[in-house]
Amino acid sequence: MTLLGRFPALAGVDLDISPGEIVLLKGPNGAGKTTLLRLCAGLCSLASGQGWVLGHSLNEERRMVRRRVALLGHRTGLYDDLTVAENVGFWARAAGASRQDVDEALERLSLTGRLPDTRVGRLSAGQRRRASIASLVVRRPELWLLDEPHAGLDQQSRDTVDALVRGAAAAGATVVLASHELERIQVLEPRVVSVVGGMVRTGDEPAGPQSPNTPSDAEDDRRVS
Amino acid sequence: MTLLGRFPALAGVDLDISPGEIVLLKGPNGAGKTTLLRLCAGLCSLASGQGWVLGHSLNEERRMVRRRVALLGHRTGLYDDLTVAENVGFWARAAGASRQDVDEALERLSLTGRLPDTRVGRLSAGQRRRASIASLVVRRPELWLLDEPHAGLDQQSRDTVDALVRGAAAAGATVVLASHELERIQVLEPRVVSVVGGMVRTGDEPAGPQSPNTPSDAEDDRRVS
Amino acid sequence: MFRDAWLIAGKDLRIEMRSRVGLNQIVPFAVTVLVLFAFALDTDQEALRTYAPGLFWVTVLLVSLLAIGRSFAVDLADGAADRLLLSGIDPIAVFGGKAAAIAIQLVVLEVLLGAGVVLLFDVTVHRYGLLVCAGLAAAAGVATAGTLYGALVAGLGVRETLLPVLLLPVVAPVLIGATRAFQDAFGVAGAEGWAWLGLLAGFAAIYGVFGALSYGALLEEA
Amino acid sequence: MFRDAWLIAGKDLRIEMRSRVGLNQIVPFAVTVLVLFAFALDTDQEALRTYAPGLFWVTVLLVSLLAIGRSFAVDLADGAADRLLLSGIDPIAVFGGKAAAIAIQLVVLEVLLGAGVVLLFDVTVHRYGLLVCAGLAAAAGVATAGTLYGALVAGLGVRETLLPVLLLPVVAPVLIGATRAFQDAFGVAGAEGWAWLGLLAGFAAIYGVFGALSYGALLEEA
Amino acid sequence: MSTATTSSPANRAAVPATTSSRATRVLGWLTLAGFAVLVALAFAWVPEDTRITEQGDVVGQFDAVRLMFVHVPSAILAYTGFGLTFLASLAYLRWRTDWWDMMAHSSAEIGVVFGVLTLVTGSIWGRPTWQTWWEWGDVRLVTTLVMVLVFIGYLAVRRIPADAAVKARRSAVIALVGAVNIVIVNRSVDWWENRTLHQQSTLLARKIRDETLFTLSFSFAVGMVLFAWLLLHRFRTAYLESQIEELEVQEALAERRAEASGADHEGEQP
Ligand code: HEM
Ligand SMILES: Nc1ncnc2c1ncn2[C@@H]1O[C@H](COP(=O)(O)OP(=O)(O)OP(=O)(O)O)[C@@H](O)[C@H]1O
Ligand SMILES: Nc1ncnc2c1ncn2[C@@H]1O[C@H](COP(=O)(O)OP(=O)(O)OP(=O)(O)O)[C@@H](O)[C@H]1O
Ligand SMILES: [Mg+2]
Ligand SMILES: [Mg+2]
Repeated sequence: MTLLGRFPALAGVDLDISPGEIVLLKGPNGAGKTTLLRLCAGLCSLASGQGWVLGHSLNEERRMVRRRVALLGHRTGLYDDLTVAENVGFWARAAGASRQDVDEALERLSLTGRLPDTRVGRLSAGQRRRASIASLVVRRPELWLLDEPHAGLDQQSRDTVDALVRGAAAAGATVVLASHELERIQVLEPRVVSVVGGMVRTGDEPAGPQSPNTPSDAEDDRRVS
Repeated sequence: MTLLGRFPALAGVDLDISPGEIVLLKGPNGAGKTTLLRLCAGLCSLASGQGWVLGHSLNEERRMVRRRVALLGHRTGLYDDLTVAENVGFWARAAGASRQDVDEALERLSLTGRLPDTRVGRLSAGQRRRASIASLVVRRPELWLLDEPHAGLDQQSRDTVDALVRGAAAAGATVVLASHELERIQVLEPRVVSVVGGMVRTGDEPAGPQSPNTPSDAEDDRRVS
Repeated sequence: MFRDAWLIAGKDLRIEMRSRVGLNQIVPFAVTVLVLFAFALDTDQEALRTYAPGLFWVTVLLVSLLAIGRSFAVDLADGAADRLLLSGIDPIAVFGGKAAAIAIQLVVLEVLLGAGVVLLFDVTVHRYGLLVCAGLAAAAGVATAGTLYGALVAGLGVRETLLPVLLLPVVAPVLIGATRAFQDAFGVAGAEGWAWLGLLAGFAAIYGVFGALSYGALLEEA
Repeated sequence: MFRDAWLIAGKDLRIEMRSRVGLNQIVPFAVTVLVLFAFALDTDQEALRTYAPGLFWVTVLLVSLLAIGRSFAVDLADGAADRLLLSGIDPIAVFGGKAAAIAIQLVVLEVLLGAGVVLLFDVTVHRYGLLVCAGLAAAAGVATAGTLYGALVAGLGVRETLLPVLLLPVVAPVLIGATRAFQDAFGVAGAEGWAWLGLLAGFAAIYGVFGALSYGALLEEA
Repeated sequence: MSTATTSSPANRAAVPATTSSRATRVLGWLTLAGFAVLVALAFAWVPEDTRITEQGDVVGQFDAVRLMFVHVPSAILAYTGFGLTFLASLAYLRWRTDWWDMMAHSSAEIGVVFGVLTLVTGSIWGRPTWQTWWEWGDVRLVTTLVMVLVFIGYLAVRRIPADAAVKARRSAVIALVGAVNIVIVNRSVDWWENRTLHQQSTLLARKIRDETLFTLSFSFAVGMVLFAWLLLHRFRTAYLESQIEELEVQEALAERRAEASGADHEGEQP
């Protein structure tokens, strides 16, 4: 359970995810998807209960968690005044990746032509988001946390993202994504998890009659891969 | 042709839209959709050529155009430190709308419960976008310019937006929207216009063999409703 | 139009109040700057008293830079500036509203900082009328010129140094006039306070009119 | 770790250079502030010369507030601060990098502003060594303390005023020490310049160590 | 120069590769010759400034007075530059043509150069005559400094990378405000008579020797020729810069169109 400015964004979460899985978080606006993803990245703290991500406790070892995940949030994490190549290069060097990784990532998200030398502040919304994804790709994380990864991307980039997710899962990484574009996500055949009002319901019983397993606060704990 | 920092965002546009139409701008990232919408709103200037929106020249009467359109951009136009109700109320009063219009708009975008009194800075991404739409609804514009109106919205709000677009078109207003969620938009049965590389191709010949009508600078002019 | 100006001013002031800058930060900030000056001037009580008016106004000017910068930053933060353009509100009303909000903030600051100066620098006020009038006129002048220049640099993607560079030379007359008027009011130098007040009022009037007239041309973006 | 610190410093400096603040703006800014002080002190040549060191350092402190604020603002603007947390870079390196970038900017400012003071306030330099050392040590002290406090207030959603309120009292010793050292170097007062230099160096060292150690705890957000 | 306003493709062939032309070469030589004559006049013809007081002491500025022939025309040229900027900015706001914008920019730059020269020569002159490089109590000095600062700020705005039209409009407004300083600087010595060491208007009062007056007038003439020469070059540089920009835009436009047709051939996904 996470408290954001006195508002309990998550009220009860009980979720277990295994490596190589693709998990879709779905739910209405304000349900707590973004908060859940940030929690898994070690950017929020648990007010009560316990959680483990990649074998590390979310209560005590957040720093270990952080360096092994990649989070694509609503915000892009880029510097407006630096060019695309400089931005991706900066995050690559911060993660210890090579220059070649940078070129590959740029290529992969079709940030080519004059785009690498364009300042991020001058990109279109979708190009900017692609640059953000490129700066994550260089990290080669074990857990991908993607918050609406398709938002604003054109058809070709959507396919790229899908390929990326599939590739990551095939390579053994875990992918948790939040999205409202359910039709689109279906092609990834994810396990669907509903988040509503800060409560998580695992998708084992898909859209069927609800089981009354609203987990109590005391029990809520979560484990990812 | 619009120049953004020496970059010709639009290279040649020749487009005619009549009142009550719903027009979809589609095209890859960086094609110039956002720029085209901002141009129609009177927020960018034409480097060459001519354009008319709602009977006003884009070259000379931008101020007249501006007050008759509503633009939903990538950015929400809201003040983080004010509550949802205060934000919508401010834009409503700026547009001369009544307090009742505000309540109606909030209701319509299901910004109810504790949301109206929440500061915009604390909203989730989708809630924030809904608040932005609510602050436009109060304007009752003659021309709607919607840049990816569905992005980040949950299923229910998507339907609300669709209803809004249909209602506006039925009432005689024109709606021009840019979107990458083509499947979603189809239900609105829009006229499809492709934007690629800053050039507009009207959808009269859908995906068929191209007509070689790359308009020259001298000719490019556009007329909306 | 007055309604619109008031709408804008109310919005700006409300945002300022929400961000809790008000009393619990501006006051300590201003006092801190005064204390710094005291250190810088080597805590020479006599010098402090003599230079109190000048230091007071330098501080007000420096704080006004922050207020002006913020006033435009909130509009630019998430595209509200574009919406203001689209709202059809007369640019003159926008100018008036923003200037009024800044002026009100400056007056509040002046009152608090003035109290600080009187207490810390041990000055005595001889002419209250002059003091009040000069304070109001100077606030109006700085606010009008500041709004004009704030709009000039808004959204240019340049940093906080450009506003000072452009604005400070322009408001130098206000600094001089207000300092002289205060010297007279504090009785530390026999300046012709009321004459300098005239300068302040004239400055505010000229920038008010010029700003209101040219604001439309300025805002007519791109 | 030095590599990482340098990476951060390089990024911050590059962003600063991109925004074209550099010579175009810092020089006129520095001159403008000096002019302002000259007006505030009633254009009394003798007073200006005497107080030149203090005014110089007040200006440097005020500009450092801008530089510190910006250093954190660019990270917060679009979520880069979160990414820095997730990058796994040692917090000590982040601290060192940010402090180094700020210190470099301050040194550039000091050189330019110093030239302005020498020319416009007509002071003469007696001890160059002391001047240079004091300038460097003070820049280091302000940069380390500033980075620590900048991180403290970053993202609290409060405005530009909180940083001054917290930081200025803390760096008051730097102001005093640097002023005294400069007074000695300029020969305007017989202060024991080298002793004060010791204070400056000690301050920088303490805040450097304390900042580096506590930065991790500070950053471990939420 | 009027052809510089149009930037249609047809004219591009006529773009000169250099900023010099017959006119500027003539002006350039005139300036040089004039300057040579000025130096000769100033040092050989104009006597050094000495007066013998009643006590028999020799006072005056001696050779330093010759600085006048640089200092005073510099100040006048700075006024000219800023004044021209003011007029061009007004014209820009009225007609919105690039020509006026470039004119405003060019003349402001030249004005700043001469403004700084005024300050520098004034300080150098002040050292022997007033025993100080700078005097804060002197309104003429301080107002001159403020005027130059305002226009340095103006140039800082012009140097920002931003939309050309936005920048042009904003700097025009700054120039309108800034030009007020010309009047203030010029009138300052009269408005605040008791707050200045600086000379009042000596020229019109005819308090100086004929040789000096003639040489000073001559220096104005040389200065004006120099100003015209600089302005022509600077304006043409601005024009060429705008042409380069235009070419870049055309290139980007072509690229953009290629992008459009390229995407067509590949065929878009539904
Ligand atoms: C930094 C110091 C100085 C500055 C900024 C300065 C500035 C100026 C300016 C702006 C003008 C043009 C005034 C006008 O016609 O409107 C001027 C004219 C003049 N200056 Fe200076 N000046 C300085 C120092 C001096 C000194 C040291 C002297 C000689 C003792 C001097 C002698 C003159 C004279 C003779 C004129 C012509 C006066 C007239 O007829 O208007 N100036 N100066
Ligand atoms: N900084 C904050 N302070 C207080 N409450 C917050 C804050 N951020 C989010 N919230 C609240 O937490 C709840 C969950 O927000 P979250 O962003 O996780 O939703 P979400 O599921 O991602 O929604 P969306 O689909 O709109 O992105 C919302 O009700 C929101 O109002
Ligand atoms: N401020 C700017 N300065 C310079 N170029 C810009 C600026 N803003 C956008 N551009 C460029 O203009 C082009 C069109 O951008 P625009 O935002 O209109 O694209 P878009 O079709 O809306 O793309 P998306 O689907 O990603 O939103 C892009 O190539 C972009 O790089
Ligand atoms: Mg979310
Ligand atoms: Mg777009």
